[in-house]
Amino acid sequence: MAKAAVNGKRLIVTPDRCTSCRTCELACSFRHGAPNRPAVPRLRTFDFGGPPKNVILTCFQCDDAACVRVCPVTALVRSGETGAIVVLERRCIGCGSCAVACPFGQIEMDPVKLLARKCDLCGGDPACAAFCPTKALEYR
Amino acid sequence: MIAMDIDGRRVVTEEGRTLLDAAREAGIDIPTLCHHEALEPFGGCRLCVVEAAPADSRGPAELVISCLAPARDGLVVRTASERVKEARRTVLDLLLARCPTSDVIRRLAAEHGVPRTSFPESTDGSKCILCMLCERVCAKIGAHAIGGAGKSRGKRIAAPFDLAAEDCIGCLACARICPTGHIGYEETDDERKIWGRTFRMVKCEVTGRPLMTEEQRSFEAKRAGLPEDWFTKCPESKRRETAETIAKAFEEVR
Amino acid sequence: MKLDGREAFSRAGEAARGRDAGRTVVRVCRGGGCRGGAAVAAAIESTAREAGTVLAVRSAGCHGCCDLGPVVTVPAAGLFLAGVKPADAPEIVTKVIGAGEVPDRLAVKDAATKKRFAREAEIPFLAGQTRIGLRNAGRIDPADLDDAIAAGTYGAAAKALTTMTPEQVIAVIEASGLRGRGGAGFSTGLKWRACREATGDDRFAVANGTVLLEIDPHAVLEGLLIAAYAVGAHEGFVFARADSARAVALVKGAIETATARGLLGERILGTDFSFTVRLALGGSEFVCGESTAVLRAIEGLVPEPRVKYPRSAERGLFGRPTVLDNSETLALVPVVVARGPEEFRKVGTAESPGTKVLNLGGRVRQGGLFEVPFGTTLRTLVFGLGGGVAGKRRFKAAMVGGPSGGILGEADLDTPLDYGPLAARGAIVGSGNVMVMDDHSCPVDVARYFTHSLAAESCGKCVPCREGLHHLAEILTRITLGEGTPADLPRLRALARVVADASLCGLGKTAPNVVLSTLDRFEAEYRAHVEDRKCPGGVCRALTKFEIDTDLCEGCQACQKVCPTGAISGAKKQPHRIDPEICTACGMCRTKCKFDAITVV
Amino acid sequence: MSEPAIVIDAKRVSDLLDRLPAGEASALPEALRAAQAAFRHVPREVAAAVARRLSVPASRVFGLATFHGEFSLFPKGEVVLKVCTGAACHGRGAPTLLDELLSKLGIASGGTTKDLKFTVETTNCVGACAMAPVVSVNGELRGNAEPSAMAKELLGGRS
Repeated sequence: MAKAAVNGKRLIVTPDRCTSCRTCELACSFRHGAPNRPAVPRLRTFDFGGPPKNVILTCFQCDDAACVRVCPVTALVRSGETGAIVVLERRCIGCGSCAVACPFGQIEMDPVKLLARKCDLCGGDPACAAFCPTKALEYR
Repeated sequence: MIAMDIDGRRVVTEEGRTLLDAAREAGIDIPTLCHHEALEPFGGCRLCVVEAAPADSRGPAELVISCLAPARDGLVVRTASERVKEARRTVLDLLLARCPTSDVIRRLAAEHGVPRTSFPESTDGSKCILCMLCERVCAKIGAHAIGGAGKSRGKRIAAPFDLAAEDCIGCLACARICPTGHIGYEETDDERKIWGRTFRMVKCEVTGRPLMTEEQRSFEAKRAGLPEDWFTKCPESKRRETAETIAKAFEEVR
Repeated sequence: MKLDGREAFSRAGEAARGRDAGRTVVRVCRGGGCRGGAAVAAAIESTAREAGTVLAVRSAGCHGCCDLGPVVTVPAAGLFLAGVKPADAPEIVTKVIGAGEVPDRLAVKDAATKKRFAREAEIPFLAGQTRIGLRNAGRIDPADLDDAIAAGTYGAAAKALTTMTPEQVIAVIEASGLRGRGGAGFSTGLKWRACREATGDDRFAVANGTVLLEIDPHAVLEGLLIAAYAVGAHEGFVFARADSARAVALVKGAIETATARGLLGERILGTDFSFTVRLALGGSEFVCGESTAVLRAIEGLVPEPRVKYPRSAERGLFGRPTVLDNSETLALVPVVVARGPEEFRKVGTAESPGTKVLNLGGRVRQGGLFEVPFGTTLRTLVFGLGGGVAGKRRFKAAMVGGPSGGILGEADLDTPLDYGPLAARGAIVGSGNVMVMDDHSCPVDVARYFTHSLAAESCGKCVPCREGLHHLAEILTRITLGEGTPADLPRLRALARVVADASLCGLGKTAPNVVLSTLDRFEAEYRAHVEDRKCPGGVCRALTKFEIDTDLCEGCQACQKVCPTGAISGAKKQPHRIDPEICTACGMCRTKCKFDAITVV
Repeated sequence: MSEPAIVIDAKRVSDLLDRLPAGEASALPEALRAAQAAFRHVPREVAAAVARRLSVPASRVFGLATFHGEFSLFPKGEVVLKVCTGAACHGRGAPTLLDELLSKLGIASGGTTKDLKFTVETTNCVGACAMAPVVSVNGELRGNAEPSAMAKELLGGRS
């Protein structure tokens, strides 16, 4: 798991509490979406038969991340503040290598911008955790 | 810390930043065509010109390209003076004459007050503005498959000896970075054609969706120090697989 | 044998100076323009042998006046013979060397006064120069290191390396006010200082520019060595055009011989300083002379200029701090070091001390290389040294600064040839080329010709130069073909201004000079082209009609003989006539008419 | 009749390559110059071998070979005639001379005859205006003659 960030906070997932209501996905889309374009969420819930069986999947912000290693233009960098690996959109060339390299499927290519897209912990205020009604996602 | 006056506003930035960086950080828009943050600055399109002069200078300001000119303390920068606008208009007028069929250039020119070119239009249908982003991104990736050939107006982007580009890995970075859509390619689920080459696609083992070319896989695996079989599935399949693994693990714990 | 110290060096100088003791030295020019020099030298040698005269026949580099070649000099007597043929050998051996008499035909005819001079010190166009950079032009064999050493070359380097610190050398160069002769005239001392102070483990010193390499390669190498010592470079390059075979061979030989004698290479002159020089070759394209392009070419890359952030002095060749100096600047460096900055400042202007080598050509009586103090006027150059406009024609304009220079007119004749005053008039010092045009020339056509050439020379990197020059050339071509409109003139000016303002490198920034300067000075002629469909100069064929002024025509038929289309008729001693239906306005007749009878209507 | 070709024999290629410093990208111009001198053009296979020897991408080799006028991708003639198109030569029959050369050889400007004997090109002012019209014959300047007589002389017995 990721190194401790400057802000000392982590996104903590407690799947037992997840009802798969998908509020987190909605909040994520909303936070990252452009006007008139509902963004696809960067985290996903999986309903395996209701609580406590559900799973919430988001980027693990790996230490020695395959996406970072494979990027030819160092467009994926770790934020000192949050510890999240973020996409520098102006630097990304859209080659898609990171999306294929991530073993957990946490990077996708934005079909409109043709750039990589992943969880960036909303810069230190993750919308998913803020809106999770059951505290299955917490940022503290 | 460096403090400058950009268009009458005080803009503070750090040592090592360019005028373009500083202006953009301050929300001042400067148009560019050949600039890309992932690549070494080039300075060819001249669209990002600005006027710059030290505050204490009495001589005329210099017309510099903001993508390369370093930010300096006390610099007075004008990003939209008549001289700057005239230079930009002329550059776009010239590019419009070169690439009259490019929507991107047409739109950009119109935005800068050049609805049509004042020069005879080129009739070759090319949309290449010779920004060299393709050559530079290809080099940055490390393939060096394509590059500039010839000089002057005869300069063009080409594969070596105008044959199939042997060093190409079919990654499409050139086509994607091209601002005008000049670089063409064809693609099906099974193969991709670009620069005279036909590449076989690696497909997701689960969904069968195309992931990348075989050559790109070998190339990227080597660079990242990962085994080739690391690149076998599409993100969606990997997510599903990961979720199932986690669910199973929790099941076992319980 | 390696010279291992200052003493060994001065002994070598004495030995070199003394090697011809008791013999008369005759020098035969073997410069690029002096074809036939070898045969002349051989003839003089064999004639002397037969006559029992003891001679040392040595080669000389270019004197800078190739139209007078082959040139033979007798330095001890100060004699300078022009247009020498092998058949002149007996007379040269017996009369010239034996008795000090020079036959009239071998003396130099002064272009302006028609008087003949055989003493070098009296020949006006040579005596009127201040040859500092060209101090050894024609006086040494550029392929002979001993000649160079005898003339004092490497003496300043020996002084610098053994008695001065690098800081002191830079201080001297700064104090001299020496400016780079290659283009923009940037301060050489400031550049060296920036390079010395730049961070980096090692640095490079590079010489660029061909002319001095053919005339005095060791002077350039000595300057380069001093530059390297000053900035702390241990590796260097001399960059020459691959197609100038003579310069390439001379530099190659000069580097080898100087290295073998311990004047370059490891532990130079027995000091701790080492500097290895290599030859690098480049293309003949115009852009290959741009400073950043030179460095890229040495790296084996396409010579596209780069934007000068950072400057080459900070990060240049192979990413290391680099000083790049023109060979003419470098040839002056030893003079500054040897004689001191005050002495150097005695010549030239306060802003631009010293001299500049100019290459005068075109419609002038005496062309060639002229080294004059900065501040010398264009009038002095053209009408003084150059002897005025060739033939009976009148001065119309001069293109100053080479292909990307500006066109100056009659009103500018008193312009001092210097960076500031020339820039103020839209011209440049540039390559130092000055091309004179007479009243049978067309400024519009000249602008078209050079813009067209420079458009083809653009590297293609930046939009204003690549696309802008092309369209400038297109507009100018249309005007010279008679298809221009009055609206073309403001368009030309506006486009030329942006190309000059927004281009990346010096080529694009200066290429529009010819357009802007002709528009400024010869707007009336542009107007005649686009409004009256006439070319007042009688050059643009589509706009020219020639007529023979029957009052002036003497009926000599000279024009008839050269007319390629047979358009001229008329019996001998009778006024001739041009058939406008057949005439293609090529202008050949006008070049032959001695009576100025062929006029433009 | 089969067209003559310049033989690219392995020995000459390997000699050329052996003289190059392995892995030194800065030797590329020198390598191309050697290839042009040896084969009167830069043959594709030689360029590829040079690229490998110097560890330079083929795209860079192609870029340099097409930038400089001194390199050609197609074989040039044994004799390369460059007709000066400077102002002085233009006035003294250079266009006529060029036309005569091209029509006698049946090629376009910049072209080479099929037997690889002649290449005819134009060049900017060579600075020998006194002897206009000027033609550079494999680098040596000739001039001072009537255009048609000159064309005849330059092409020897060929008509």
